[in-house]
Amino acid sequence: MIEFKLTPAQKQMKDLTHWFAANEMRPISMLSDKLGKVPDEWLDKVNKMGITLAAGGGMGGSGSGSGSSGAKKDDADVDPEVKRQTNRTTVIAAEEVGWGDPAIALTLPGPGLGGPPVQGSGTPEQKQRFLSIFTKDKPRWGAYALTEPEAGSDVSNIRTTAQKVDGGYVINGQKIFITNGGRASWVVVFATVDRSAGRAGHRAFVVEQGTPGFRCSRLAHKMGMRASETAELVFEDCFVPDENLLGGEEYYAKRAEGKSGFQVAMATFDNTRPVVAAMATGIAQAAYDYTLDFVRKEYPKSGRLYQLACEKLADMEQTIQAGRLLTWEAAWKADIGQPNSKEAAMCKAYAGKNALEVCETCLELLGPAGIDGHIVEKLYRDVKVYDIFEGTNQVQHLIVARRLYDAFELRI
Amino acid sequence: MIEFKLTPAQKQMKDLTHWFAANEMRPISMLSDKLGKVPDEWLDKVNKMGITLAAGGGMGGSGSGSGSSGAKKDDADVDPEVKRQTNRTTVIAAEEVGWGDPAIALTLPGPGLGGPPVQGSGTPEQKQRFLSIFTKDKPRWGAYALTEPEAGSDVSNIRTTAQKVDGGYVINGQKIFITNGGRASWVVVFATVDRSAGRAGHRAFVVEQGTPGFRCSRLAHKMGMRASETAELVFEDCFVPDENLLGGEEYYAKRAEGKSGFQVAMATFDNTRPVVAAMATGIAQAAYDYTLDFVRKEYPKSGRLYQLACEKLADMEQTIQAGRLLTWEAAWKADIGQPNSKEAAMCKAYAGKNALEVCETCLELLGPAGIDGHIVEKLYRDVKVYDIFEGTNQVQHLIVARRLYDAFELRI
Amino acid sequence: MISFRPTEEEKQFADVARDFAAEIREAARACEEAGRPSDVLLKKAEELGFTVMELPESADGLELPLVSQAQILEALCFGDLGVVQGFPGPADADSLLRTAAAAGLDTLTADLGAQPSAFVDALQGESLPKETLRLDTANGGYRLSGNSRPMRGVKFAQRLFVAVADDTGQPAVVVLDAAADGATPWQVTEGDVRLGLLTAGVARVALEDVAVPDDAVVAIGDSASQWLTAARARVQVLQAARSVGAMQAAVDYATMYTAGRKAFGQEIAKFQGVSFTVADMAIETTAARNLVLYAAAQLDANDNAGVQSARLAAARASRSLRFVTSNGVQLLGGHGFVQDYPVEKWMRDGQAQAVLYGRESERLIEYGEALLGKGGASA
Amino acid sequence: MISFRPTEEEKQFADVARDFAAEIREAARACEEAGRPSDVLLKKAEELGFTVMELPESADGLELPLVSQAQILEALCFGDLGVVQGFPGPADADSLLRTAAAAGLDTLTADLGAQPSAFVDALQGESLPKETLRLDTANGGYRLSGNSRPMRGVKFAQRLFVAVADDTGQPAVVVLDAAADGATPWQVTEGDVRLGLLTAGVARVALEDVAVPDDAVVAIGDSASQWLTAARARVQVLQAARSVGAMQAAVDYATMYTAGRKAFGQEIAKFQGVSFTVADMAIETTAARNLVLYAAAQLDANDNAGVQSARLAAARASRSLRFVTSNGVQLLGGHGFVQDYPVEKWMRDGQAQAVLYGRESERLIEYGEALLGKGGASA
Repeated sequence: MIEFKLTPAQKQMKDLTHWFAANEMRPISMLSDKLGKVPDEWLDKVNKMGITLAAGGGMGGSGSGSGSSGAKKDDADVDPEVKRQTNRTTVIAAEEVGWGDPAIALTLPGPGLGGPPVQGSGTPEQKQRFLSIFTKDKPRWGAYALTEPEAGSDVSNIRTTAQKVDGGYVINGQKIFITNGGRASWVVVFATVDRSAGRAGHRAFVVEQGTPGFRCSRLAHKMGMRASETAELVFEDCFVPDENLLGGEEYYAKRAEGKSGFQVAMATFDNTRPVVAAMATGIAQAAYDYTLDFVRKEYPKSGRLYQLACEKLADMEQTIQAGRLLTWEAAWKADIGQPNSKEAAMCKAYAGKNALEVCETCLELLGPAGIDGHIVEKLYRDVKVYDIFEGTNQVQHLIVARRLYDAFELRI
Repeated sequence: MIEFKLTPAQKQMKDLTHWFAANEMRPISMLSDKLGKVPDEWLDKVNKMGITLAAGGGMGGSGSGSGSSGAKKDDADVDPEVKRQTNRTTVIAAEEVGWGDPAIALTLPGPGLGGPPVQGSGTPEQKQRFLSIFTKDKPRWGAYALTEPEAGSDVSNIRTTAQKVDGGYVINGQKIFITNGGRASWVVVFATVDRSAGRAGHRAFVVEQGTPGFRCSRLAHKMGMRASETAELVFEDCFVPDENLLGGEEYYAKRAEGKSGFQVAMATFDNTRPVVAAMATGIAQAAYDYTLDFVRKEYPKSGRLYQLACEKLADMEQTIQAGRLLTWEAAWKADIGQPNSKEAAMCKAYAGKNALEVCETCLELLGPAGIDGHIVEKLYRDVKVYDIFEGTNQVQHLIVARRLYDAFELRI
Repeated sequence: MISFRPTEEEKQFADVARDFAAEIREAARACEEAGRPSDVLLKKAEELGFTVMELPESADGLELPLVSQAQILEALCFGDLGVVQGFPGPADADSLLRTAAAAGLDTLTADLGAQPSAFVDALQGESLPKETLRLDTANGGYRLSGNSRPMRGVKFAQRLFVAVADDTGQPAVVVLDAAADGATPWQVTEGDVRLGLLTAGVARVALEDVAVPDDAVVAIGDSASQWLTAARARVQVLQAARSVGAMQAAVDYATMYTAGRKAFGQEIAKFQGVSFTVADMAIETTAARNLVLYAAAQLDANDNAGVQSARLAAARASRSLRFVTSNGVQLLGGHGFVQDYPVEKWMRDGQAQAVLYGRESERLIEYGEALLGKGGASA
Repeated sequence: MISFRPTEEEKQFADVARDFAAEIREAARACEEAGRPSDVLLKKAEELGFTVMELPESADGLELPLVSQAQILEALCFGDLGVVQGFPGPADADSLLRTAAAAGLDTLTADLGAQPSAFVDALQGESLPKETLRLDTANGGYRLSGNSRPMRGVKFAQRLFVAVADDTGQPAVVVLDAAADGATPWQVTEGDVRLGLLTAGVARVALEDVAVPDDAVVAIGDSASQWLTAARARVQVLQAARSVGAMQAAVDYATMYTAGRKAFGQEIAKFQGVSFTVADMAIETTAARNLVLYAAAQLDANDNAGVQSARLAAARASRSLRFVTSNGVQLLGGHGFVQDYPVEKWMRDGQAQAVLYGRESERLIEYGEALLGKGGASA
């Protein structure tokens, strides 16, 4: 039955996350943006509270940080729609942390985007070794390194090489735009063992901090998301042992005709796009809430400005709600085990673009005062990247169009 | 010096055309839409008045209907900007007839779109033979037949064939969307003598009404522009004598490395796109003027509706004015002899799309009443095709982008 | 639970609707020329129950939830929006009947069934001076006079539900019936409608100082106001659902056309200028559909927020419908503009729908006024 | 005659501006970090006369026509909008000085030159409650108090032109000067500005019951109102021209970048999703430029319609600037978001410009009110 009520567990997760966002994240939001980092003592504190970043942006409580794509097989006799709510729960939580502060959200300790590939493709030994480090003694991070200077959204064109040598691989190459790439305990790195083999040549490795030949060459200065660390990573004759090849050699041998490293990367995107969309929706909602409050307090109760506000607020509310529902639909499809790449691309394309427009409209409603010390301008600077990373708006459009033309057996 | 004042001659042309539009076209506008044709007696009357359709949509007085592209070489010692105002004058007049009624405008007697190719590429004998028929005794038309059922905006892909035979050519093929194609005394028909030769194989012929094998197979029913005749033409083993090959055999031989028939067609577009844009602007202005008048008479002078109208009217005025200025710029460039394909595509893309939006906004301001017997709904139905014919919006974007990347020597 | 899965019953009903929609589309041009849906279609619509989905059981209706109706109406209008808008029965007035009991008007529906009716709402949004409907209290009786704006179903109606203000400014709902011989106390002005929805019975009502018996004024004051608010929200959702059906038709048609059509040596779908537009149309359609379903679910659950959500759904559907159907024409190029293809009709119908039911800015401002409290003329 | 051809003089001046713009762009990041343009740039701007183009000759200005200034400012801001907004001299107040003589205030400019000033206009559009500037008449003298919204140039100003209402609601223009030692009777609140235009001296003014000598109230009532209207129209045109320069920078940069960058085996310019966006950016930029030039030409010709055209140009430039600079970032993908490339700064500056000078809806409504006559608060 078509309905839009959260389950009690989702409601609780939403409330808890919202509480955390409002009471723990917001107080350091503008400060962290100014510092260009989240204060260490804060990270230590939340880590001790057991707060970690679930896969792709959702916030997990202690023990729930194992990632959305790692849910167990459903019991045969329970409707998967009811049984498996992970993706829906994740986007609900992701929206709330986006609402709190998207830059701080991406800095929450945990495996981050590196979690899903380890969880989904790692051997039992690898899962144990890499995922068990996220403990309360000190904050730790995982990272995910796919993008290269010359590639961008064209993730099929990986140039980082992994040359097979005795006992492991030697990696050479460069990665950019790596969230938490400097501070991460390990990084999932995509490289090719054979460029001529195309996607079949792609492999994913877990490279640990301190591995000789692996270093963070610089941190990027950005328009927004300034509290989030965005690293450039360099691999120079970096030896990685066989046991750090994600899934092990057998994984790729077995899957010679199946999932390539590229598909591991793509599967991550199908799961994370709704999460990114949810965070964008959260950002838009944050800007809207702030502006609504401002209008209520500062605007006259009739006249020109009042009416302008009426129309613009309603339009924003509708825009935000549409993005949220598209995101829920994509997450719902994932939960019931249906292909959702069209829906995932739709919600990302829609929410990424429109969240920016919502922030712009909020700035217009705040007027010149909005330039000075209001969180909305920060959200505006933050949100633009949500229309870019994990596939630009253009890439999302291409995916949506491809799925539409599939029905006519036309490959565009 | 940058300025936007009409010359006295332009002002006079504008006023005269506007007078004609308001007092001769408007009274039969809704009627003609309903009839699906312009009344014959009206056409006879205006033809006797000496009113003809100048190339591509401008209205010419008696004797000025010879087309915008046929202006004489400028005197060497006079600034071409001052000397040659034809294109600017044409778009000014075209806007006014578009304002009056775009469907009636396209039905004004005269050579229509067929004029420029005859004027520009015809031999002196051809010009005399085909252009001298537009006299006051009875209304006559020329037409321009390029589009084919399988081609659309892809005008390079002409399938109509012209096979050389003794003394002439035999034409086979079909043309669609031919304005005045049924009533025209002659039609400029584009065909290929050699499909494998691509654009170099294209030729333009003047096919006269009554030529055996040439007939109008049907008239299209359309969303708007209903008073304008849109014909499908069929050529079945239609013999056309050599002397009807536009420019003659020598023209193509001489230009083997120069202008092809395709380029003749394209040159027409560069000249007519600003005219189409100007008509679209005229349509938008007509909808706006009508709505402004309605608002002034019917709306309250304050409150919600009033403010809504204030904002929307201003937005429309700005949109229309922007389209007009883009069009003027394209026409100005043509007048001073500079390449203007970018500007021509810009104004067509902009005015075509935005004129529709203006009409939509006008309908919103008229409210439900607007559905019943107001010219705005007719203008809405008429204007959509202005974003389609003479190259869709998509084609215009491609042209603009190509010109932009020319600077980087990149062919897209 | 968040779910986008229809019930089995909804699926079955929608399947029937989809099959019927194919017939509807087939006949749409002919119906438009005739100015009303064909008798065959009308009969079948009635037989299949599509004309009484909103009516309460007390009026022999199916009393379906809005969520179900939204899906079924979308499936039907995938065939042709204009034809479906001309289906017989109480055009939009069905939502008044549906909400009558909740408004304390239990007796109203008893004698009704699916009689052709229209909902002449002179109170929604601000009226222009020429929209002059008013209810006068004179000599102890009511008199109704003035002209309405053009409304759907008026042409076919044997009964009118007129929402109108009385001379003290109080809202009232008046029910007027045709006489047994079919003569109506109101005049119908068909006017000159060419834009779209030509089969929807759009016309104006003119009333010349018509005496109204007291019991024909079925609600007045706050109760009328609440009743109208409840009914309008349902109308907005149901109309927006119809719009979504027309959008989906345009998306699918444009996708199919551009997948098959070639230019410059390849399917035009391969040009991003085309395929991105198709993607935008699909996104817009999905976004509008979700907002409709969301509002429908809220109203079905008697959640008061549904009234506000319905405004947003209506505003969005109006905008999306114009965007999607206009691009449907655009992607067919010149073929889009001629009546050999259906897309030009959908664009006209879509614009007519926006004119009659859209008024996007007005819905948004209503929403904002309810959100911010007090303010302009009507909240 | 309709012509888009610059005069020879304009071409030469614009060429100089374009050369200077290259230096400006080079230094823009460093200037932003420093929070003001470098002394080298400031000095050169002054030497080249770019800071006094709007000033009347009576104030040692160049008194250039708006059409000329628009071209030159566009060329300068092609370098960097933020830096140019931080150029010394009377920020926006230059237009007040330019129109002073026409407003009958001939003596005002005599002692001025290019002194750093700011135009604190508390009367444009509706004020929010916290924007509290007011002029009190008490005990036969004027007193000025309250807080302004953030305005350009306030941080560097040694003189303020304050447009403010007195306690009877009359508009007035008050001129306040710093003392010889540089102490100002007003406080400057820099606030926490991170968005953009960080070199433009944006700050608020706070005045605590400052006594104002009678002769400092240079205009009051209708004359003030007319003067302000004339000056604001010029400010709108000149600011919109600056915006066009920033747009052109973004268009050119994005075109260059996408022509060189490859993905999926070809230049990304070959994807219509990219090239159509570049085309839209170019069209938008050209459209905005033409509206600016049109308004400028009208105002230069003392055509009263210029006041209305300036509003349209300002509204459009604000919208276009955000569209174009945001797409500039978009087309660079992830690189657009990082400070290694200039486009992210242009987007921030563009949004800040829209915040300070845009308020698109407000300009449009002002236009509409002037068009329709009477209506809301201010026409």
